[in-house]
Amino acid sequence: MNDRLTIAGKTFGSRLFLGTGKYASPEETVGALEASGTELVTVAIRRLDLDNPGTKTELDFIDWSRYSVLPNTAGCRTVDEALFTARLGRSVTGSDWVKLEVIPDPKYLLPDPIGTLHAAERLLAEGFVVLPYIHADPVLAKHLEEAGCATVMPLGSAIGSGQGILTLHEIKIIIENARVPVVVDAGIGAPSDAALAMEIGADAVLINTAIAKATDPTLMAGAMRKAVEAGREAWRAGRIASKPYASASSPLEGVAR
Amino acid sequence: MNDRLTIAGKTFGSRLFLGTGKYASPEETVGALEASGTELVTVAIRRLDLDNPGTKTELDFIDWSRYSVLPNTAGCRTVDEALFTARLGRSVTGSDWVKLEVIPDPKYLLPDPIGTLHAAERLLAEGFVVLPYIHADPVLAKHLEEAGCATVMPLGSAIGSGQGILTLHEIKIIIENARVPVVVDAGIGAPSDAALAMEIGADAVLINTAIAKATDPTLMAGAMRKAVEAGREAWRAGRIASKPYASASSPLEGVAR
Amino acid sequence: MNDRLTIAGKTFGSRLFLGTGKYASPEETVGALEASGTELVTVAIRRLDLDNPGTKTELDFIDWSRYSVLPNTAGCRTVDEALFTARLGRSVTGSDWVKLEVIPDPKYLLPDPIGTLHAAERLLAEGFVVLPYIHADPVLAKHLEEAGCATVMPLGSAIGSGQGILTLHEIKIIIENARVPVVVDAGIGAPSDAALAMEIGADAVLINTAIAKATDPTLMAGAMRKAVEAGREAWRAGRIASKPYASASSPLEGVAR
Amino acid sequence: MNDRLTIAGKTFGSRLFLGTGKYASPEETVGALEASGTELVTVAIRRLDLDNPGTKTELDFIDWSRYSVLPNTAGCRTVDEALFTARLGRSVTGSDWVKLEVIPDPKYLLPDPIGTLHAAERLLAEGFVVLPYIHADPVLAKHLEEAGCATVMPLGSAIGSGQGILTLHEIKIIIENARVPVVVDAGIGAPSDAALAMEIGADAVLINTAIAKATDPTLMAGAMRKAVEAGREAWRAGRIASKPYASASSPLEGVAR
Amino acid sequence: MRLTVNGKPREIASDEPAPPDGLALPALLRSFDINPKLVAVAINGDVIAKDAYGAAVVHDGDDVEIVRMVGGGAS
Amino acid sequence: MRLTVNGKPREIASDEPAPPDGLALPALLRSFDINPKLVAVAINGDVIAKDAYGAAVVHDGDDVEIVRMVGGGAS
Amino acid sequence: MRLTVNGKPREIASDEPAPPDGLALPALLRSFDINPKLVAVAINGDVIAKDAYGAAVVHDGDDVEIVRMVGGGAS
Amino acid sequence: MRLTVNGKPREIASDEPAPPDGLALPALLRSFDINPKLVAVAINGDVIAKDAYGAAVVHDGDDVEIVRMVGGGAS
Repeated sequence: MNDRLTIAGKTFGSRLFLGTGKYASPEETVGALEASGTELVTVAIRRLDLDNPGTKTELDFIDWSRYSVLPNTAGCRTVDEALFTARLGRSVTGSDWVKLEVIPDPKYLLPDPIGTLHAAERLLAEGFVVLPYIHADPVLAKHLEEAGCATVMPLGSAIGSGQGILTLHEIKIIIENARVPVVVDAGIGAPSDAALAMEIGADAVLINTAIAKATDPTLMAGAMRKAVEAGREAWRAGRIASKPYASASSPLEGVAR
Repeated sequence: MNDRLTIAGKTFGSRLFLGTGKYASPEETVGALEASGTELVTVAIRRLDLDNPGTKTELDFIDWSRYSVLPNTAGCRTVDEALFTARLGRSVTGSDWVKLEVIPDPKYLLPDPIGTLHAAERLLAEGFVVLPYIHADPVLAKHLEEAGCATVMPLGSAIGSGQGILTLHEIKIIIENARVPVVVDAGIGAPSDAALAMEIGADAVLINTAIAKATDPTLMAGAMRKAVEAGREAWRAGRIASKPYASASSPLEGVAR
Repeated sequence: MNDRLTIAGKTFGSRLFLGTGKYASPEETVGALEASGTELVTVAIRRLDLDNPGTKTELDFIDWSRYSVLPNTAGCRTVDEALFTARLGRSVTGSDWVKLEVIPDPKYLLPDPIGTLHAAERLLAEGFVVLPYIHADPVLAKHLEEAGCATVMPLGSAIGSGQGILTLHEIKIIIENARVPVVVDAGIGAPSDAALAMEIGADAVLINTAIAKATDPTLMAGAMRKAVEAGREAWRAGRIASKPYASASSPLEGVAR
Repeated sequence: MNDRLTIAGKTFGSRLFLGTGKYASPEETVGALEASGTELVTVAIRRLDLDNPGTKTELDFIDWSRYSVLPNTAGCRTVDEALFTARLGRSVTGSDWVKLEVIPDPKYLLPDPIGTLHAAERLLAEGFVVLPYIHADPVLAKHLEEAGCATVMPLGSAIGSGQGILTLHEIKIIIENARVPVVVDAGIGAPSDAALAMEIGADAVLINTAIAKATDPTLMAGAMRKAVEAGREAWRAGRIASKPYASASSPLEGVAR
Repeated sequence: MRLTVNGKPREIASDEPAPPDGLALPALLRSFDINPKLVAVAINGDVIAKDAYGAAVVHDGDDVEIVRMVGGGAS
Repeated sequence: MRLTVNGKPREIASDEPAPPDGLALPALLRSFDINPKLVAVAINGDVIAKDAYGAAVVHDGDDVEIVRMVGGGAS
Repeated sequence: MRLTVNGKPREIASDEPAPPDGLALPALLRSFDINPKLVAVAINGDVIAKDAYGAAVVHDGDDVEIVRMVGGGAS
Repeated sequence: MRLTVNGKPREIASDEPAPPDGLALPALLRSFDINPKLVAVAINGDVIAKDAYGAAVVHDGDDVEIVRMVGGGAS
């Protein structure tokens, strides 16, 4: 059946987006991307090592004909850094999509709501398709939607922490109010987290550390793929309500005595 | 690859067991069983309606060549009722396996630890393969394992409540100590619950209400199948640890400024 | 011993702040204020009923010599409304303190991070002592602190919802980083919630609905007072760490056998 | 007002029971007992050191005219050990009350439901007043109540773990069904845990490690006292329900614009 | 012949030849039009093995249980 | 004199001597029987300081807000 | 006299007059300098009531337990 | 020619014919043996469009950034 996701006019069959950081080898990167079934892959932008300009990275082993690239502004602490990196990313990737991150705090890597909105407004004016990474703040999400962002990407918990969806309640509110796709980004540690995000109605999830740092990234990538599909199907299938008491699943009458 | 589950010498490719209660129609029952990929299906034993002895039930539409049957003692409030129903179940199904339930309480349907152990000891002496449904009590689980039960089946939360794995902490301890397969039974409401049970090392899960009462049982059955596989694969793939702080998934150095 | 709280040069012996809304009678309002031991009470600013300008409200029964008044901008949806109400509040109360709320959303009553910061900057320039009500966003909290706010007041959960401290993790981060007092505002439903907020190091809590709408507001006010004191004392007393396993509190040796 | 607790005909003004293990000094023991306001104190029974029979312990510094003593069977792994220790405890303390523990597992210190019931039946027949320490299993609790136990003492989490009330859901069911006092024993780590136990209707709590191992045991004992009182008062005062959405505590009308 | 079947008293009329002091179980099942393969039977609390149906006899006043499988997962 | 007070149009009748082109704020408050101590007043969006009431004048067409404290904790 | 006391074998020497075939419990306690009020005693698994100490006698080979209260909350 | 490239001062030596007052960007990239397709370039903070490389010139003292894609998911 057809249950595809459309962002800024581009349609995706997979609702699992992948990051490319922290993999131990190009083989693990390529294996995980393939096993995940992802169609959208985010990359960072960094200075070239001028002394070894030809050095290959894991990205050089990826068959880019199979994936859309999503340059991000990871590492940018200020609006100006994010704007500059976004423009460089557009030039090097040829894509005008950007995963916008403005993150002043080094310990918890939490995004700056004020700076993110300012940067988003600037980049939208320059014709970018902006996917902002944000704290799970429903009012901020609405501001960014109204500014013209293509999605909102609220965090489940701190980047790379694997704590899961600590912001479940707020993300439910964001989903309830959003008119753009909601992508849960950061914090997912296990398939159950990814499934939960999809069950409450998220449109997609973005995962990096939970796959890249698993003991077996390729196997975990496949597990995450199944979990995202399971969560989405459960959302469509209509889960049962949670009740504080029991409900027998066998007839109460007719026991032999 | 080969990751099969063996209980009392019988091997299963699927780690999802299904109940057959509460379905709206035989078609939904059959559709859900097929979509789930299950190989073990539990049934209740009830008095025949002597005035309509030929009436067909959903069970008459199931292709039993595809599934192993697991008679249960659902509805039994005492040891004697459970023993009697177990013996009748063995006679009608031809299987000496039994999902043992001794449940005095009608509101929360919580099992009786004392009665369950007594009944298990009696049935084991009669040659039954006993799979007891229990509260998530690690010491009780050890008693039943030492008595010779083939598995232990701790509850995640009240039967049919869909509250998920409220007993996560105790089930982890049961899994840590068990030398027989641990099957999480009761309480699973969504694929994220099923995945979580498998991620912490459960050997299988048993689901009834969450599938039977979903708006689309067949779609939910497929979702549960994927979730159980995802959770199992994640357990094998080695999930990342949960940390209270962040961990960047992009290089910290080399941002253009 | 001396463990007083100082905000903008004013010192408080009680770390429990009270709201004055939703009480069933002036008697309940006065009884709760007295039982709570509070020293800071927030009030809303509303248009006078010109047809009944002399009508008394519960506030007219309060002995204001015993409490500092904290006018708030509750009900303001925009920056301009909040600025106007703050100025009116200063005029009518004679206090230049203001509990700043900019809340566009009527269903979840979640504050606007952008509007709140803008309004705070304006009011600070006008000489107000600003106590902003915010989502539990650590980066936003830091912006407001750097702007010169006297405190930050992150929400535990939605106003009046009684869901407790759903934002525990974020509030811990805010407390870790804050150089101004952190007051947990909104969501506290029971004394255990208030105690928890104080145990993690909050400087104070603000409570309204949980007391005003309790069956016995005066009794609940006394309970909240004890809980806030208990939580604060526990924070000072150094609670034990939480461990995933047991630790005997009796000697392991010497049992008679 | 009068809100006293009666167990087996003995009435208590304080609903906080204390253990006496793990204190760093007799001074801390005595200080904590006094600050806690407790009236019931549990002690372990151990072999006398025959080479130093006169050695004083912290217990020798306690003014026993102020507290009722509750000998326990801590350290007993089997029914026979528990029976023997209970009888010795009755002889040395002169009290026929016993906190019954039958705990085979050394790592999680979880009680044996089967052995505890058997031992309780034997001790009741010998005229003991039995307060059994149990897993939070509502059916087991009912068995012990029906056998004639004076209370049931379900665990919140593993002894000394300070994880709080992980068994909240089961304890609520025990309280709903119990006709004897329910005392939450083990797992309480902070005042918020103690308050929560009382808010859901527990009759008392027993605390040892959380006070004894706090940095300042006397201060923590006072905090626990306030928390238990706060939780009890909140239960009597009727807390507000928890709602998934907000509820304004200020008038919606009349904002100046 | 009066029996208690599945908890209710019943008067069993069978025109088949019956042992002087009882009724063969297969005849009892036929009288209800029951397929023996689909049920289990207990007489006075004792479950009758499938291969013993032929020899089993019910007598006046016996308590008989006849059960089948039904959909059910847990209590 | 026509004013908008607290969002509603009102015709103000005052028998007090008034400046030719307006009405003194204290007179306006008296006309409503309002205790000045218990309220705050804004004229055309500007909040009037308490010590400036005596000099404040409202003119035909002005937008006046008169507010008081009420019970309230949060939105 | 050889006893097992608190799990360990001990040779008890007492200069007090003792019944020909044993030693009075009070004498045993005195030999250890134990205050009877502060302990409980079991002989061969039977707990001796406080008011029976005077009549209690230990014999060669007996298993004696002598316990006291110590600080402890739970296992 | 002295440039600041990726934050570090560098002396650029190129034997290619250069405009009197600068060096063509393609020549600069060649001097580093860089494949223009794989990088993005900014001169004094302005990102140079790929189709403008041919016309772009760097002058003494310019601040040049040359970046590439690397693996990364989030900060």
